Amino acid sequence: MTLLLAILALVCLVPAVAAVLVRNLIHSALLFVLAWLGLAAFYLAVGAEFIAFAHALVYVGGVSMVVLFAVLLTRPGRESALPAPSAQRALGGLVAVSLVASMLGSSIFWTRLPSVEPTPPVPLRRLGELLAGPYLVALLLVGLILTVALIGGLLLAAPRRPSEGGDA
Amino acid sequence: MILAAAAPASPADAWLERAPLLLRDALTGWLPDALRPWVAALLSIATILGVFGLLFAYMTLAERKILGRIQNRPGPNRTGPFGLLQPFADAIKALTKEDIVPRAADQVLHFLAPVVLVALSLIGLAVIPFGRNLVAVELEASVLYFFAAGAATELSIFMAGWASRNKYSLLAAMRALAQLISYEVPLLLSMVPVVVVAGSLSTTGIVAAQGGWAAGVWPHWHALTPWGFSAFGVFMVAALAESNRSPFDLPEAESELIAGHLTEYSGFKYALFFMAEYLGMAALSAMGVTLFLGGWQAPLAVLEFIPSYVWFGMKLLLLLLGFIWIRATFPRLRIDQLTRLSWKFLVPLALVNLVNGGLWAVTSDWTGAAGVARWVVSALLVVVPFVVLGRSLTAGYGPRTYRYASP
Amino acid sequence: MSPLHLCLALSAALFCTGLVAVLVRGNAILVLLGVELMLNAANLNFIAFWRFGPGGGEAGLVFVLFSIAVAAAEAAVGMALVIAVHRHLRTIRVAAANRLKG
Amino acid sequence: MLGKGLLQGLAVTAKNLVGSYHDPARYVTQEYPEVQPKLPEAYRNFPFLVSETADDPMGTLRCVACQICEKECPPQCIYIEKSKDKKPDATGKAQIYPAVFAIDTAVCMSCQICVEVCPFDAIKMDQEFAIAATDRFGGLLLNREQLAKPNAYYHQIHPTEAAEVDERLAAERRAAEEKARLAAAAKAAAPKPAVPAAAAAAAPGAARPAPAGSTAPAASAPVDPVPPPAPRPPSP
Repeated sequence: MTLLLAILALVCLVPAVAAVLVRNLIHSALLFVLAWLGLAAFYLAVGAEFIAFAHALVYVGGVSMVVLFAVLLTRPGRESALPAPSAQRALGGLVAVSLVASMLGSSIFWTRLPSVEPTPPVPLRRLGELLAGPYLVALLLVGLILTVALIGGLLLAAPRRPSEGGDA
Repeated sequence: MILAAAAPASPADAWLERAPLLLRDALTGWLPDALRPWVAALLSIATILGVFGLLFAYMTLAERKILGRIQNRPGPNRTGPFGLLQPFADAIKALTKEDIVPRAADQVLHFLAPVVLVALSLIGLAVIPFGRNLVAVELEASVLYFFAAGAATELSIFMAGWASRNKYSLLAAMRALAQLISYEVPLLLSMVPVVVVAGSLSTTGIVAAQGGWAAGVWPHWHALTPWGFSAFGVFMVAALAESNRSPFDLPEAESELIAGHLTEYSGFKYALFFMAEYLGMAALSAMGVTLFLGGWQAPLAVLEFIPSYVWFGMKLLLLLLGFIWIRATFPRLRIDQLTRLSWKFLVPLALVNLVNGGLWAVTSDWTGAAGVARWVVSALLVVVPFVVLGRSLTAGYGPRTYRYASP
Repeated sequence: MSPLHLCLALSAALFCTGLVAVLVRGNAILVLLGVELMLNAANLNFIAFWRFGPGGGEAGLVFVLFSIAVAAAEAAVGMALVIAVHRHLRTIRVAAANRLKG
Repeated sequence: MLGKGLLQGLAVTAKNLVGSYHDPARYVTQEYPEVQPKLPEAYRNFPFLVSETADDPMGTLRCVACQICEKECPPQCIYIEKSKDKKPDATGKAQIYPAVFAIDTAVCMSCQICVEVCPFDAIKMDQEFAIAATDRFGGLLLNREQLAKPNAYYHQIHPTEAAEVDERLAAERRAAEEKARLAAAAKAAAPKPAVPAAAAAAAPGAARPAPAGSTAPAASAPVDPVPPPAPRPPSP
């Protein structure tokens, strides 16, 4: 179990790190997709089946498409090879990140976590009952947020004069 | 896989019905217990690969034959009797052709794109119940798995288009993305009412929910209810678009983009793309059969003696024939027509249908006059939005008048 | 190393990777992707504590679903913003977008 | 309503699919190498040389190597070498014949000008279109032997035109015969009785109508090459 999880963690982490390091924006986006797929596999291995598929569907099927579209629409030819970040900025960023990393790492490894038996996977029906029962208001709110986001995204990305630009 | 434990007289116990399982047990029976599930899994993978590989080979032939007949030609008839060896001749030709990679191309992505595409087209087939107890992987959320696997296919088309470093390929890549974003939505929305009514996200559960007949002749298939018929229509149109088939084959529009994302591909990689197109088509059709046409259920109670996998295959072939028929008939859409059809017609229709399916699920215990009212309301909820949305979609598109050419 | 530790370590690593993308790379799209990665790391924590934690973590699963939905909305709006900024400034470098006035 | 036109379109293709299996009007494709196309009579392709008989094509070529076609040919694809000697033609009259007659079909543009200008009806347009060759230069350069085809073949491919040609040749022959007889009569009236050999030889043949389609009578229906008043080209 732990070995499988470790392998999947590597499958997830290596593309993520590579995605942040490569210069080509398209490569970066595709590596992010790979990292998301790895994460979905990790969820699957952990036993969160429904969440794994939902994650893959939303990220690989939806977010990645939007990202790639945005990359293409913002002139990949000129922008894909970005100039290296300034040394000062990189240094500042790295210091901040290493600070966060050390905090997180120390808190994880020095905390004595209770070792209990893994919780059995939640049946799908139970998840549905939770969503439609105690969390119904939250579900409706999320639906509202998604609708607002859809309309807002359309308005933001639409041409200045929608009457002339046609549907965006 | 669960072996059927039904009454002895039930068709599930017929010898032919259980033949695949018996064959599997015979092949794996002598193995130690630890190895048996692995070998069985490998066997089912090999079976799926073999059957769908052969299906792909003969789909290409059938497509060429039928297109030929529709265009008053005989189609391929030189290689073997009735051209039956044509797929193998094509395969040999594709394998022996030179593999050309443009110098400026992104070598890794250019190679990965067809491989990833074929792999993604295949993994969706794992959750399709091809017959009673014939499903490779039993998952609780297998429908979601199928669409998650299918969502990534356009990604490899994008990879192919972008990695070729060719402007036509890049345009194809953008078109593929626009098409995917547009048609993924109605595809998923059309499948939601099925999940609501069947009360299950697993393919086997959905097929089981469609078992049985009203009066022995009217099967409880989802496509035979008003909301299901509408959802089936939306699903198949979106499936056409998702599998890049005509009339939605904009990413490879040969009259505008040479071959779109396929422009810089040759030889075996091209063959892989070709294979992925047919596999994707077969997978989506298989999903359509599972969700709407009762999966492996027989259409009439008296026909149950025919094995379930035969029924599944017949329904699958029927849908694939429909794909070919549509390809032979309709001209390609423009990109703006494509997106308008999705956002202004299919998505609202699917949304109304969602309500319709919900009502159907809530009113499932209505019988008698109330049952008739249920059917009428459901039918009205399909017909009225169809007419209204169709009006608005085609408003201003009367029959074309030719100013100078008409007499 | 227990599975819970592994999950938490992976989550922390993903969070830091996302942070690097946000802080070091100046590209707006990469910044957004980094934020997505950080959200994913948070989701992973929820799942890890549901599965390997002391129980009663079903709420975490539901929360992950909401988080995924909100992340999708965030990506859509973010990319729309990036496109709008690019249309306006002809660049997607975050540093270039330093004025509120158009 | 939306979808009506789509269904109509589907019905059209379905009808064609089913109809192609039983309705010959819907299934019009011919499978070419096995089923040769029925070419329209007026179809023309590259030129060929008309000979009177099939057994001795070289001996009965109508061509007298006058080289008009060679000069008129716009792309200059015809090459002719006159013979040094004279050989008797089908009628037995001694004529110059083409020692070399070659047409480069790679250059020929099928304009039919050679046919128009030929005073002897010796060159006509063929219908043979499958002349592809693996050899780029020699294969498409047709020589005398390849070009010569009997009159019967001409009748076969262009029946109407060939009948006209035969009729015209027969009429010319009759006119020449008449002229010769008048000349003979005049000469007979004159003190010197001398009958031209050619006119005497042509007399029995011209009495019969020109047969069409059979090679053997065609051989015995000799052509009297009394030339119309076309100028003989000066030898180069």
